[in-house]
Amino acid sequence: MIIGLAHYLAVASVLFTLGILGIFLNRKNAIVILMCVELMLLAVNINLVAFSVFQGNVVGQVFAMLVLTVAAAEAAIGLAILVVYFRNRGTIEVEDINAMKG
Amino acid sequence: MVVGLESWTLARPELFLAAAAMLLLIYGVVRGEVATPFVSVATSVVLLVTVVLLFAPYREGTAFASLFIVDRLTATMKAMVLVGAAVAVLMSRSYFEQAKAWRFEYPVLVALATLGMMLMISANDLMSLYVGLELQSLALYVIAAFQRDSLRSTEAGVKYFVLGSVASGMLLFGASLIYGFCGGTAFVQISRALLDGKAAEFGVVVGLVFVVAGLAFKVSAVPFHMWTPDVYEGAPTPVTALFAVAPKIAAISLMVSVLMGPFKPLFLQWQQIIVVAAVLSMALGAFAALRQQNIKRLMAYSSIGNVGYVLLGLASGSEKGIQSIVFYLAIYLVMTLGVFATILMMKRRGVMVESVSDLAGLAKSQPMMAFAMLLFMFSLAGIPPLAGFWGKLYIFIAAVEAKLYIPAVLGVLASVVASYYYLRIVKVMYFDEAADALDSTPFGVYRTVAFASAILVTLFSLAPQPLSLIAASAAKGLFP
Amino acid sequence: MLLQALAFYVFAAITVASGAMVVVSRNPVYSVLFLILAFFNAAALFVLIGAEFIAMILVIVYVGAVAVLFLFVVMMLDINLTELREGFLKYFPVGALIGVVLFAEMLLGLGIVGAGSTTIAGLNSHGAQVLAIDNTRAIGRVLYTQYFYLFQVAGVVLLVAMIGAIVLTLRTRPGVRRQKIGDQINRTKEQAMTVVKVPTRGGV
Amino acid sequence: MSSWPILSLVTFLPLVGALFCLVVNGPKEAVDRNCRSAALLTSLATFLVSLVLWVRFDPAKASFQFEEKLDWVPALSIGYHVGVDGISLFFVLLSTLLTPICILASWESVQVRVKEYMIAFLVLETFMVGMFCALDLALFYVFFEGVLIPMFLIIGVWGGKRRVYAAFKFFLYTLLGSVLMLLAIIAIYWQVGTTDLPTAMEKLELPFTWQCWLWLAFFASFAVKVPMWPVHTWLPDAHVEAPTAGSVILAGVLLKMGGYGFLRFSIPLLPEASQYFAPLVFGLSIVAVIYTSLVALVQEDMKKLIAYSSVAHMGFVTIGAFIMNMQSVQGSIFQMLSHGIVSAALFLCVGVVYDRMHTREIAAYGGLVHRMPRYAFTFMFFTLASVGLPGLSGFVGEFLVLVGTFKANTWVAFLATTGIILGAAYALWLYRKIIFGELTKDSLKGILDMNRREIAVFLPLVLITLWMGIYPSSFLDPMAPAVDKLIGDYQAALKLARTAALAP
Amino acid sequence: MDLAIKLIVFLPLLAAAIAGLFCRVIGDRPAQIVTCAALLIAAALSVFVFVRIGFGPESGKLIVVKLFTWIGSGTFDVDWALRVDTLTAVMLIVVTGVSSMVHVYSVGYMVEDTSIARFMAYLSLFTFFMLMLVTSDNLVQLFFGWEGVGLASYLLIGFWYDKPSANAAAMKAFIVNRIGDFGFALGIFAVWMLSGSVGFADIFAKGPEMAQMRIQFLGMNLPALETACLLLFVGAMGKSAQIGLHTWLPDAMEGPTPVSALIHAATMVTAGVFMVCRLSPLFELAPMALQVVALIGAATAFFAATVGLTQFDIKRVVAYSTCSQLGYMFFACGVGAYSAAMFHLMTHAFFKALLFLGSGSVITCLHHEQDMRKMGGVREKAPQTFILMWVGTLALSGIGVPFILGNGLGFAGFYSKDAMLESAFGVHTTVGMIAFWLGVIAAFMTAFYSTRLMFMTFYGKYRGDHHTWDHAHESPAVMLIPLYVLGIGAALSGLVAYDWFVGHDWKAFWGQSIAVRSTEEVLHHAHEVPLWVKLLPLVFAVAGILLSYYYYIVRTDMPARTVKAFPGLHALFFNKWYFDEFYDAVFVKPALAVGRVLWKKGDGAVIDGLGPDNIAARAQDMAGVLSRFQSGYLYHYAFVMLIGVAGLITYFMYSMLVGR
Repeated sequence: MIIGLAHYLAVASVLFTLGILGIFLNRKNAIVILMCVELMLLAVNINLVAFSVFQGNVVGQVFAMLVLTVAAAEAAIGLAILVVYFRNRGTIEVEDINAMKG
Repeated sequence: MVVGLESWTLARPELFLAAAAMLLLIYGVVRGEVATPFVSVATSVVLLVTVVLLFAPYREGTAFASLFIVDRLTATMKAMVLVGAAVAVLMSRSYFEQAKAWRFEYPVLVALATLGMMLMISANDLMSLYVGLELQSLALYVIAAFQRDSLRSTEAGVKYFVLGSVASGMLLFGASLIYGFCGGTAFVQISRALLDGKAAEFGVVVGLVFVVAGLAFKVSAVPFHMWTPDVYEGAPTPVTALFAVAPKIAAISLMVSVLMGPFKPLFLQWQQIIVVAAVLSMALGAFAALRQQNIKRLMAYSSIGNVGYVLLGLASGSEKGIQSIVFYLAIYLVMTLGVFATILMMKRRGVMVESVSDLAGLAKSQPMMAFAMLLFMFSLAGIPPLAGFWGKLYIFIAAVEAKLYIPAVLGVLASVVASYYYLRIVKVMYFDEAADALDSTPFGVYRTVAFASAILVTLFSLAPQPLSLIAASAAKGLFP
Repeated sequence: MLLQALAFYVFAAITVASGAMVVVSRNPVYSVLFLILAFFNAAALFVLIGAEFIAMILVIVYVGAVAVLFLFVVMMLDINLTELREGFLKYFPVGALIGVVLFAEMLLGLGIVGAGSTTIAGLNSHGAQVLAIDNTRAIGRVLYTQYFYLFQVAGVVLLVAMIGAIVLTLRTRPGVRRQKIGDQINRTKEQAMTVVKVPTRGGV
Repeated sequence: MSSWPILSLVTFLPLVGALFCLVVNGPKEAVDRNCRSAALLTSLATFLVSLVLWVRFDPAKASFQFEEKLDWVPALSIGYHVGVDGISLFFVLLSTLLTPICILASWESVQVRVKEYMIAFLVLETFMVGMFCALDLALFYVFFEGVLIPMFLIIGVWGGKRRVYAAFKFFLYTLLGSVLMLLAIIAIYWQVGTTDLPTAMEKLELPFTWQCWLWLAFFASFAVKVPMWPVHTWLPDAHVEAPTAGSVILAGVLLKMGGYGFLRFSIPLLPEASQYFAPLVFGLSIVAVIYTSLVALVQEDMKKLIAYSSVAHMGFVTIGAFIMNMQSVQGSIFQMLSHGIVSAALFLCVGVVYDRMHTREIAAYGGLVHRMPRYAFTFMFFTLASVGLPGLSGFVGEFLVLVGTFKANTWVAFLATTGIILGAAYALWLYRKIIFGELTKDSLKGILDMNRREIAVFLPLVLITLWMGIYPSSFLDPMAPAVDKLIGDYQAALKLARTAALAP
Repeated sequence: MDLAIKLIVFLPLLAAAIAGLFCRVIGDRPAQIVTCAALLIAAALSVFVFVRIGFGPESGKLIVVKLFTWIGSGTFDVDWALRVDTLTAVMLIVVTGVSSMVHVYSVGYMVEDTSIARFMAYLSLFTFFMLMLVTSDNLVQLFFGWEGVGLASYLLIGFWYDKPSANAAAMKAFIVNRIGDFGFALGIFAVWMLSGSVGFADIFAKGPEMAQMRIQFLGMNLPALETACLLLFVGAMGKSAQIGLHTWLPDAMEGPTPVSALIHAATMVTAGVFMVCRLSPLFELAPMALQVVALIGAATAFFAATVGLTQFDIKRVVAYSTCSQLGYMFFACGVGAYSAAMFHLMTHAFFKALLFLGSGSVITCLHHEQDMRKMGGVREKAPQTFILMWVGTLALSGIGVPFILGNGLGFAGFYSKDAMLESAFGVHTTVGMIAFWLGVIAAFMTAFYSTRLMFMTFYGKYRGDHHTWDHAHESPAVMLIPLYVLGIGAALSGLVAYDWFVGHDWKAFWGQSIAVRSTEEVLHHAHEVPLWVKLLPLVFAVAGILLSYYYYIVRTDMPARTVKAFPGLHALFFNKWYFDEFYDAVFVKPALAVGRVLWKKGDGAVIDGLGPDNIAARAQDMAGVLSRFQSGYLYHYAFVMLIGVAGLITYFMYSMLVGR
C-alpha cells in the first residue's frame, strides 16, 4: 500500500473541516477558536507540503514557512486582543461577545 | 539571484512608506506620547507623498522575481487607498483625544496597514498576496481594538480578528489547492496552467471558491459580510472611516487583479459567484440598513451595498467593467470620507453621538454641513446629477453590455430600496426639529474634509469626464 | 513501504483525533495540549514525507512559541469548567451535516477518493519527488534570493504583531513603582540631598 | 440660428440666483427679503429669456432648434445636447412661467428657511427646463431624476402634517419607475453606442421583444410620473402635503414630464411596441379618467380633490399621445399645457385660502363669496377652465384629443367623454361647497379678499387661459410641424416593420 | 352689414365685461345703463339685419363674417366666424328682442338686490353666448355658444348663492346639460370623422355622401349619418329639456324670474330646436333619427303637460309648459316641418317670456311668493299684469278665430301650434299620427293648466297672509313696458309672420337656411289636411279652458275630489313621474358610493395596501429578519460564511455533474 498525495490531502481536509466546525460549534472559550484557526492553518500546511513534495518544487514549503510565520504573528495579536477584551468584559466566553448586533 | 535595482525603483513608494513608518515609530518610541500629534500629521504627509511617488515618475513592470507588479491599475488603486488612509488619519485626532487613546502607534499602524494594502494591490503571486493581505489585516485587527478601554472597540477587534482569521484560513486553503493543481503560486504560472487545460479540474474551482471567499470577506460581500456591521459600529469612528475606504478599495483591487489576471480562464465560473455575491450584497445592503439607528452601522450596510455594485462591475469582466469599478470606487471614496467627516463632528455637549436621530435639525444649526451631507446622501443613493449616479450608471452600462440583465434589474431595484435610508438621513437633518442641537463644529479637519468632499462630489457630478479618463487609463493596466 | 504506511496511519490518526479533541475538550488547557499533540504528529507526517525543515520549524515555532503562548494566556485568563452548553448539541447536527457535506465534496471533488482528478493522479504516479539537494538547503537557496521580498514582508508582519501586542496590552499602572535607571544615573547631588542648616540649640 | 447659447442660458440662469441666495448672509429678515427678491428677479429674467426663445423660434420647422452640442462624458458617449422643437418649446415656457408665479405665491406663506426654499425652487427650475431641452438620453435622465431632489425637500421641509410620508412616497415611487427607465436608456446606449437622442432615433433598430421590454421600462417611469392608474396614489398624498407652490409645480410641470416622455422617447424610439401597448395605455387611461373622477367626487380635502382631478385630466393626455394622429397628439400636448396652467392656478386658489385659514378641509369653508368676490371670480374662472368650458384653455386640448380619439376608437372616446361629465360634477361641487352658500362659520367672517400680490399671481394665468382658449393657434401652429414629423416617422416605422414582417 | 353683425354679437360681451369686471368702480346704475343700452342697440341692429336678410337686398342669402382661426390641427380646422342667414336672423331678433326686454325689466325686478351689476353682467354675458350660438358657422363654435349659455344659465340659476337649493339647481342644470353635451360632442366627432370638416357649408355639401356611409360605433356597425344625428340630438335634448334630460329645467326656476324668462323660456332652451333646424339638411337625410326626434318631442309635450297640471309653484307650471312646448317644436322638426318649429320658437319666445315676466311681476307684487295656493285675487292689485298675463295665456293655449283674414285671427300660438299639428298630421306617417294626437291632448292640458294658473292667481280671494297683501302693488313702469312690448309680440307676431314662416312667402324668406326639400313637402301636406284637423286643437284648447274654469272658479272642490279619485295618477304627475328619484337612486347615489369605495378600498386598501405601503412594510419586515440574522454571535457569523462556501462548492459540484 503506497501512501500517496491523496492521503495527505485527506488528512488535511479532515483537519480543515474540524477547524471550521470547531469555530462555530465552540460556544465556550474564545481561545479555542484561535486554536481551531491554528488547526485550519495546519491543514493548509499539510496541503502545501504534500503538494510541494509531490511536485518536486520547494515553493510550497516556502509558502508553508510564511504561513507559519504569519500564524505566529496572528496568534500573538489574537491573544492580545482577547486579553484586552477580557480586561473590559471579564470573560471571553463566545456567547457573551455580542454587545453589538442587529 | 540578486534583487536588482530595478526592483527597488519600482517599489519606491512602498519602500518610502515602510521606511518612514519605521522612522516615525522610532521617533515615537523615543519621544513618548508627546510625539503623537507630530507622528500623526507626519503620517498623513508621508501617505500623501507616497501618492506623489507613485506617479512621479511613473514606472511599470514586475519586480522581486515577479512577486510584485506595478501597472496603471495598481497605481491608481494605491493612490486611492493612500488618500483614504491619509484623510482617515487626519480625521482621527479629536476622536482619540477624547477617548484618551491618542497614541503614536495608531498612525504608525495605519501606515503599516496601508503598506500591506499596497503590497496586496501589487501582488503578483499567491504568496505575496498572502503576506500583503496579512500585513494589512493584522494591523487593522489591532487598530479596530485600538480603543482598548472600550468594550465595543475590543469586541469589534475580537470579531474582526476571529472572522478575519477564518477567512484567511479559507483563502490559504484555497491557495494551497491552487498551488497544488496548478503547480505554482505565481500568477503567470496559474494562468498558464489554467489555459493549458487545468481549468476543467474541479479542485481548481474549489480552490477558487475558497480564495474568492477569503477575498469576499475582505471586501465584505455577502455572505462573508457578517463582521462588517459589528466592526464598523464598534471600532473607533476614525477607524471605521478608514475601514470603509482603504482596505475595501485595496481588497477590491486585489480581487480584480486576481480574478481578471490568473483566473481569467475561469471567468465563467467565478462570474457566477461574483454575480450571486453582488446581487446578495446589493439586496442586503439595501434591506438590512432600513431599520438601523446607529449611523456607523448604517454606513456599514451601505458599504456592503456599494460593494455589491462594484462586484457587478467586476462580474461583467470587461474593460468597461474595470473602468466602472475604478470610477465607482473613486466616487465612493470621496463620498464616504465626507460622510465620516460629518459623523465625526457629531457631538452634543462635547460627547460623541452616533445615532441617526442625533442629526435632527442639523440643517438649522449647521446648514453648510447639512448641505454637504445632503449631497453625499443623494449621491450615495445614486440620484442624478450627483456623482454617485455616474458611478452606478457606469456599472450598469458594463453590466448590461455583459448581458447581466437580471442582476442589473435587481441592482436598480435595490438602489431604490437603499435610497430610502439615505433619504431618511436627509429627512432627519432637514425635516425633523432638533430637541437638542448638535455642538457647532469649529473650522477644522472635519469641515475641511466635508467641504472638500462636497466640492469634489459636485465636480464629479458636473464633469465626470476626467475621472472616467483616469478610470479608462487604469483599466488599461489589465487590458493592455 | 508497509512500515511507512503504518506510520502514516498512526500519525494521521493521532493528528486527526487530537484535532477533534481540541474542539471538543471542555478544558481549554486540554485543548492546548491536544493542539500540541496534533502539531507533533503533523511534524512527524512532514518528516515522513521528507520535509524535515518544515517539520522542525513547526515544532519549534508552534510547540515552542505559539502553543506555549496559548497555554500562558489560557492560564492567565480565568478558566471555568462548565458543561458543554446545549448550544453545542443543538447546533452539532446541522454543523456536522454541513461539515460532512463539505468534507465529502472536498474528497470527491479534489479526486482524493475515486479517480476524479488527473492532476492528483499524475502527481501520485510520480510518487514523492526527491530533490537533488536536501530540503533545508533547497529552501535556503530560494528564501533569500527569489523570495527575499516575502522574507522581508514577513518581517514587517512580525513587527506589526509586536507593535500590536504591545500597544494593546502594555499598561502603565499608576502606583506601581518601577526602576528608572536613567533617572538613577542622572541624579545629581542637589537632587539627592538637601542641606539643612540646623540652628544651634533649636532642635530639628 | 442663434450664436449664443440661449437654451443653456434659460436652463442655468436660475442657478445664478440660487448661488446668490446661497452666499447671501446677514440678519434673518434681510436674508429672507434678499432671497425672495433675488429668486423672483432671476426667475422673471429666465422667463423673459425664454420668451426670446419663443420669438425667435421658427414655427415652420419640424427639426430641433437652438441646438447646442458639447461633449460631456465622451468616455460614455454622453453629450450635452440640447434643443427644442415645437413639442418641447412650450413646456420650457410653462416651466419658466410657473416658477416666478410660485415664488410670488410663496412670498408670504413661506416664512421659515426662506433661503433654502428659494434655492430649492431655482434649482428645480433648472432641472425642469433642462429636462425639456435635453436631447441626450442620459442628460434627460439626469434632469428628470434631479427634479426629485428639490421636490423631495420642498414637500418634506415646507409641507403639511404627513409630509414625511408624502415626500418619501413621492420620491420612492418615482424613483422606482425611473430606475427601470435608466436600464432602458443603457440598453439603447448599448445598441447605438451613444445616448444622443436624434442619433438613437435614426439608428435604433430592435427586435420586437426587445422593444417591448424597453417600452415597459420607459412606461414604468413615465406612467408613474403622469401618473396613470394604478400608480397614481403618490400624487394625492404629495399634493396634499406639499406647500402651495410645490403643488403648483408638481401639477403644473412635473406631471407633464411623463406625457412629454411618452411623446419624446417611447413613441419615436419604440414605435412598434408603442402600437402594441397602446390598448394597455387606453385601458389604464380610461380607468384613470373614470375611476379618479369618481374618487374625486367624494373627497373631503380641497387639494386632494384637485389632485385626483389631475389624474383624470392626465388620462386624456395619455390617450391622446397613443392615438397618434395629428389632433390627438396636438390635443394631448395642448391639454398638458392647459392643465399646467389651470391646475396650477387651482392649487394657487387653494393656497390663497389655506394661507388664511390653514386648513384644506372642504367642510371648513363655505360662503366665501361674501367676503372674497375677487377670489370667487378667480376660482370660478379656473374651475370652468378645468371642466373644459369652450373658450378657455381646457376645452381645446380635451376636444382635440377626443376628436382624434373618436376617429381611431369610438369606445375610448365614448368612455373618456364620460369623464367630462364627472369632471363637471366634482369641480362644481367643490366650488359650491367652498364659495357658495351662506357665510356661517365664525372663523371665516374676518377673511380678506385677495391682495395685490395675489392678483398679480393670478392675472397672468387668467389671461393665458383665455388666450389659449380663444386663440390656441399661437400654440398649435408652432408645434404642428414637429407633431407632423413625429406621426410621420411613427407611421413610416410601422410600415417598415410590417413589410419586414411580411418579407420571407 | 358685417359691422352690424359684429356689433350685435360683441356689444353684449363688452357690456358684460364692463359691468362685471368694473362693477365695483362704476356702481350699479351705470352697469344697468351700459348693459341695457348695449342690448337695445343690438336689438335695433338685429331688426336691421333681419329686415335686410329677410326682405332686403340680401334676402335669402348667407353672410359669413370670418374673424380668425380658432383651432387648427391638421385637417381639423375651426374658425371663429359669424354666419347670418334667415334662420340666424330670426334668432337674432328673438334673442336680442327678448333679452333687451328682460334687461330693462330686470332694472325694476332686481331693484332690491345687492349685486345688480353682477346680474346685469351675467345677463349680457348670456346674450353674448346665445348670439355666438346662433351665429356660429361651425359645430364647434356652436358648441362654444352651447356650453357658454349653459355656463350663464348655471351662473344665473345660482345667482342667489346663499340659497342651497339655488346652488343645487345650478349644478344640476350644468351637469344634466353636460350629459347632453356629451352626446353633442360625440356627434361633432362623428360628423368630423365622416365629413372631415365641422363647418356647416362643408357638412351640408357632404350630407348625401354621409348618408351612404356606415360607422363603427361602440362595436356596432351603424348607418353613419343616423348615428351622428342621434348623437347631436342628445345634445339638443339636454339643452331643450326633453324627456329624460328635462329634470334640470323645473329646478332652474330657483333663479331670478327674468332669468327664467330669458334663458329657460325664450332663448337658451330653444337652442336645441335651433340646432336641429340649423342641421336640418343633415337631419332630413336621416329619417330614422328624425322619427326619434319626433317621438321624443311628442312624448315630452305630453309628459310635461301632465306634470304641469298638478304643480303649485307658479314658475314651475310655466316651466313645464315650456318643456311641453319645446316638445311640440321637436316633433315639428321630427316630421320635417322646420319652418313651423322655428315659427313656434319665435312666437313661444314672446308669449313665454311674457308669461314668465308676468309671473315675476306677480311674485314681486306678493313679496316673492311663488306658491299659487297662497295667491288669489291679484288682479285687484296688479291689473295691468293681469291683462298681459291673459294675453300670454291665450297665446300659449293657441286661441284664435279661424278662417277670417285668410289665415284666421288669433294670438301668436294659435298660428304656430296649428302649423305644427297640421304638419304632423299631414305627413301621414305613424310617427306623425302619434305626434299629432299627443300634441292635441297636450294642447288640451296646456289650456287647462295655463288658465288654472290664471284662475288660481288672479281670481278668487287672496289666500296668503295679510301683511303681504297690504304691501302688494302693481309693478313699476320699467317692468311693465317690457311686458307690453312682449304682449304685443305675443298677440301679433303670429299674425304678422305667418306668411313668412310657413305661409306662401316661406321660400323667399328662408332661402337655403333650412332644409328646403322636406319643408316644402310637409308644408304642402299641412295645407291640405282635413278641416277637423285644423279645428281640433282649437276645440281641445277651448275645452281645456272651460274645464279649468269649472274646476277653479265654479266648483273649487273639484280638484281635491279628482285627486282623491285618481291618487296614483296624481302622485305620478305631482312627483314629475319620479324622474329625480329615479336618477338619484340609479346614478347619483351609486356614483358617490362607488367613488367612496374606490377611494378608501381601491386606492387605500388595494393599491396602496398592496403596492407602496405593502412593499414598504415588507421591506421593513425583511430588515427585521436580516437584523435577527445579524445576531452578534461569532459562531453564527462563521456559520454563514461556511454555508456560503459550502453552498458555492455544492453548486459547482452540481453544475459540473449536470454539465457532464
